[in-house]
Amino acid sequence: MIGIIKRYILVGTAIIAGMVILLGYFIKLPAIDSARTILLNWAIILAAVALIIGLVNLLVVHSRKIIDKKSGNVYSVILLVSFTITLLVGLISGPTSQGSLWIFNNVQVPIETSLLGILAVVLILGAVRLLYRQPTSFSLIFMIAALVILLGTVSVPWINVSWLSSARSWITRVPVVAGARGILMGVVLGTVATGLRVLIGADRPYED
Amino acid sequence: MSEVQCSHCGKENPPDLEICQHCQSPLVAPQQPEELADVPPEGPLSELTGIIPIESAVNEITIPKPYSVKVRVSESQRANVRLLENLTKEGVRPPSRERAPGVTIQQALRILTAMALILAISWGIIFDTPSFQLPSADARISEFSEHIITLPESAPVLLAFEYEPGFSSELEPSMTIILDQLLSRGAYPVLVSTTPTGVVQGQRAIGLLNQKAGRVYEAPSDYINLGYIPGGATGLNSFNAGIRSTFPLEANGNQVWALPPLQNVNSLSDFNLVIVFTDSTETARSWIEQVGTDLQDTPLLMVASAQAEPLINPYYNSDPRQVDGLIAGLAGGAAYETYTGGMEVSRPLWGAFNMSVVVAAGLILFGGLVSVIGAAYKSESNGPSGH
Amino acid sequence: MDALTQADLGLIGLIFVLLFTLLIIAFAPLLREDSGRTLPKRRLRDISAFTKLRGAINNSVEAGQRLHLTLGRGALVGMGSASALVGLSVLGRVAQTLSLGEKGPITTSGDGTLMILSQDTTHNTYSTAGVVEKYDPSDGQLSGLTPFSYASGTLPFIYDQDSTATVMAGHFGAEAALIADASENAGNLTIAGSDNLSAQAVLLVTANEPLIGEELYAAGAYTQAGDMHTASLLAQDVIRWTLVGVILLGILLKLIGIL
Amino acid sequence: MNIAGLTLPDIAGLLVGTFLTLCVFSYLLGDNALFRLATHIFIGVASAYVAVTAWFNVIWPKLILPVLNWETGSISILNYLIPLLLSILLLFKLVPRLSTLGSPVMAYLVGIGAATAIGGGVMGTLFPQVAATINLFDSDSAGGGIFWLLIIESSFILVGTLSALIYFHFGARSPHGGPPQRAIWIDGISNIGKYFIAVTFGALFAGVLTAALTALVERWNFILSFILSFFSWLI
Repeated sequence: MIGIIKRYILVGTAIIAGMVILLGYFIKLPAIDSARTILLNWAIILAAVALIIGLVNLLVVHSRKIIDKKSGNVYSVILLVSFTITLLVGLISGPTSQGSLWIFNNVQVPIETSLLGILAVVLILGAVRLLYRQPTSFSLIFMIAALVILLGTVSVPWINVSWLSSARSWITRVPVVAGARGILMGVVLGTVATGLRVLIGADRPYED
Repeated sequence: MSEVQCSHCGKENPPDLEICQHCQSPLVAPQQPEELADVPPEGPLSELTGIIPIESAVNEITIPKPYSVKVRVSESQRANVRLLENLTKEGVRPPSRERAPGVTIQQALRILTAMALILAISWGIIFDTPSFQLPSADARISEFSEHIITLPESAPVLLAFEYEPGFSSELEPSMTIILDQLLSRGAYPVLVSTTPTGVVQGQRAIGLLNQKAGRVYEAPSDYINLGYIPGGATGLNSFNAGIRSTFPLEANGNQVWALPPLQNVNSLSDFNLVIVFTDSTETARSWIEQVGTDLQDTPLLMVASAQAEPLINPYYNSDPRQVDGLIAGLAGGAAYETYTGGMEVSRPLWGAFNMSVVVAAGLILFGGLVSVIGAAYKSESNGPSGH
Repeated sequence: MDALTQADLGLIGLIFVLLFTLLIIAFAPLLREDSGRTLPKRRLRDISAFTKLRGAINNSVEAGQRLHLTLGRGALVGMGSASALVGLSVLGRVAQTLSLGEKGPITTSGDGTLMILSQDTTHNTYSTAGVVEKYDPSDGQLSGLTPFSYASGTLPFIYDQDSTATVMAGHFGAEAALIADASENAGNLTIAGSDNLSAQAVLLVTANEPLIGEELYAAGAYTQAGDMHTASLLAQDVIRWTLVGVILLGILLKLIGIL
Repeated sequence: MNIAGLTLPDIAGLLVGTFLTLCVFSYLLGDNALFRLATHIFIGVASAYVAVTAWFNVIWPKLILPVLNWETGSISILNYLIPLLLSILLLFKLVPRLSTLGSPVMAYLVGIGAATAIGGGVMGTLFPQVAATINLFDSDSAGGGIFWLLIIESSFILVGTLSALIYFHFGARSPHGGPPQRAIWIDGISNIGKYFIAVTFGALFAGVLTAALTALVERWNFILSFILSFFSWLI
């Protein structure tokens, strides 16, 4: 019996909250708009609280790794130390202080830019591997389009390939717009179907 | 007590046995799953059948209960049973994946590709020859600059920093020139972000400009950093609905709306210009869908990463334009630098960038040809996931 | 099309959503085998990524090796919420099947709300299957809060855990290539889908089995998550062709000069 | 880059930045300790930074500050008390035995997320894309260029858009129990759409690769100029 009541509460909450927000997209009524603003503000605050819960999970998992002396726990120590230092600097002197800027400029930006940089090697090898594993017409056209867009961005030394940049601008203006529109419309159909399954109570990921 | 008939082989067995003495199959009557009462579909939509199907499919699957063994078993048979149990308890564990010693082909190709790119970039940086022609400005860039040049004195301009730190190298060259144009004209930038790190990205951009321009722009006299709008598209929606309620205080806790340049700003359309720096199509779409529709005459400009350009272009090409000017990637930055005659920011990297793109394209072309030839020998191919 | 005011568009949007909902609810009962009114034997076209996913799940049950499911960083109050919900329904199905085997799936994500929901989904599936003692909260972890820290935080789960397959289902950006590449290096089967088109483009070259376009959203139907999932795919098809008709009709009216 | 004129924090920053960049680049040789060191520092710093931003912009101003200013009458139930109560319920998710108390809040967030996805998708993407496809044949906008050329280009875009949309058609039949098969004409249209999709993904792939190459160029330029200026400073 308790199980059924609990389900009623959960499904009812999800459906009612969802309906108010959804109606606000289609019908502009002051009552709906103000209810919608309040519900959205609550959601923003709760999302920030959920972020803190996620952080606690991250810290608990890595602390347990250290306590249980699991393999690789030295990295967990490094993570907790760098987390604590950045948190203290940020909370004490503010998110845009000199200390926070120093950590951001000399730790986060270099590492993240380098991670994006090694993606270049990963993507070049991935492209070559795709042609080896699936040398189909799809892959060939995919690769030709990618090469034209790439080479159309820059000027190739010693060879006059100015036609490449006009080919690039035509490709980005016509077939890419056509393909992207078709794909995006399809993605929206999938998005709406997924959302509707939640709002009619068929999908209930919030049950525990 | 009557004999028990084995359901498997049909022969009779003494009542106290649980295992058939003839074919060793269990004699205990298999537990009948309770009649799955036609569980009335619950939930507010209970009249409509088939709405909540998940449990009936899930309940059929249960772990079978282990059967107890009370049979007169000799010592040797008991030893055999223990042996069999030990064997099955470990389960069939496939040999764990031992990494093949030495460098695999994949690793070798990775190192070679990286070295080719590093050499090309080093050549471009050190020698800077052959000299690569800087890209010319197209309509997207000239219109972008036009919107900035025509700004009135101390015009409030909203700048949204919506990119991850990894894409700083792509967007900061054009951003530095744009900030220089705005501040030297006396415009008043207002910095916001829906990305957590966007707050400090804005601060970093001002710091870079101060280094390059050789003078120090300060808050709140020259610009203001409002801070972070949480909640992604939802947060942007409520920011658009009420910018003053969203930010009663700026990032470091000071009063905002009393400042002279912002006294007349009550909604986003009161800004003279909105510029979004982004690396993601979703964020660009959020600003276009949640904010763009209410900007009225205020132009919406975008400085995007090359990865977002293909999907932002349609919004620039749409009629009426939903994006009024677009600078994309380092190439866009270099073209903007050339067009405005701004400070040299993209120029030093342009040669190396050109070399890296040409070498990358060459590697894909060469590797692709070798792959196609190699695959021809392998002579069996299909599209990815059957495409 | 520009003649329509915002109110008109709102009304059309409401009708569109109601029509979509009615189609889903109407199709669902027709798909149940015992309903006697089953539509002519409806099947779905083959998508090899989902075929390989079923194989990877069964292999994980038999071989006792783990399956790593990473749900991306789609925030529920942001644009990536729908793909996050899809990732959770895939997790529900994987956890349900693996509840019969030795070890459940390892789940990583890049958003606080998503991490909580992944733990709830696994716990709910285990308790429904009667094996709640198998539930371990540390099987659902947050690996990082920004795109690239989430991706680099997910790599140790691929290299260190004894998993045979990496399933990526949710909202990813270009950082998805780092995860798919690590899975390739570790010799795992990589099944990957995202709602972001740039991520789909890089997954095309780095994942063994990429899902493109809206295929990710069909995951529930292709993993037998229930008739409602299959019904919503059929409803999507009906709406798809309706859109085609509306576009062609609109163009015809425009060429004639009415619109 | 001229090292001589730099302050101590700047020099320390240069050394740290160069070291961490080389640690990440070592991943090209394979997963190793240096790479894990750099990534775990990065996860700690990035997570802390997100926490600081959430604290200063959401939790402190919207949850804690109002309760501290507890003068009667200045506390709005709707804007502060209810979100505070819901936040406390959500925090129970950290305690396994009481975790179920937080489920209604999760249901609330899931409902809002689903509605945002539907509303944003329909009003923000689907309708504008349908309108843009129809407006391709708008006689006013076609006046500028050569009329017939624009009509051909618009038709080309229309064919690409519709065939890419039809490509994803899911329904199929299985004649005499064989493998599921779509109608021949649907497969025919899908084959056209497949090539438009291939070109679109090719352009997107090139965009991501260009962004990655820019990052690689900037990082290597940073390291090379640090090494060159370090040696010129030594000599």
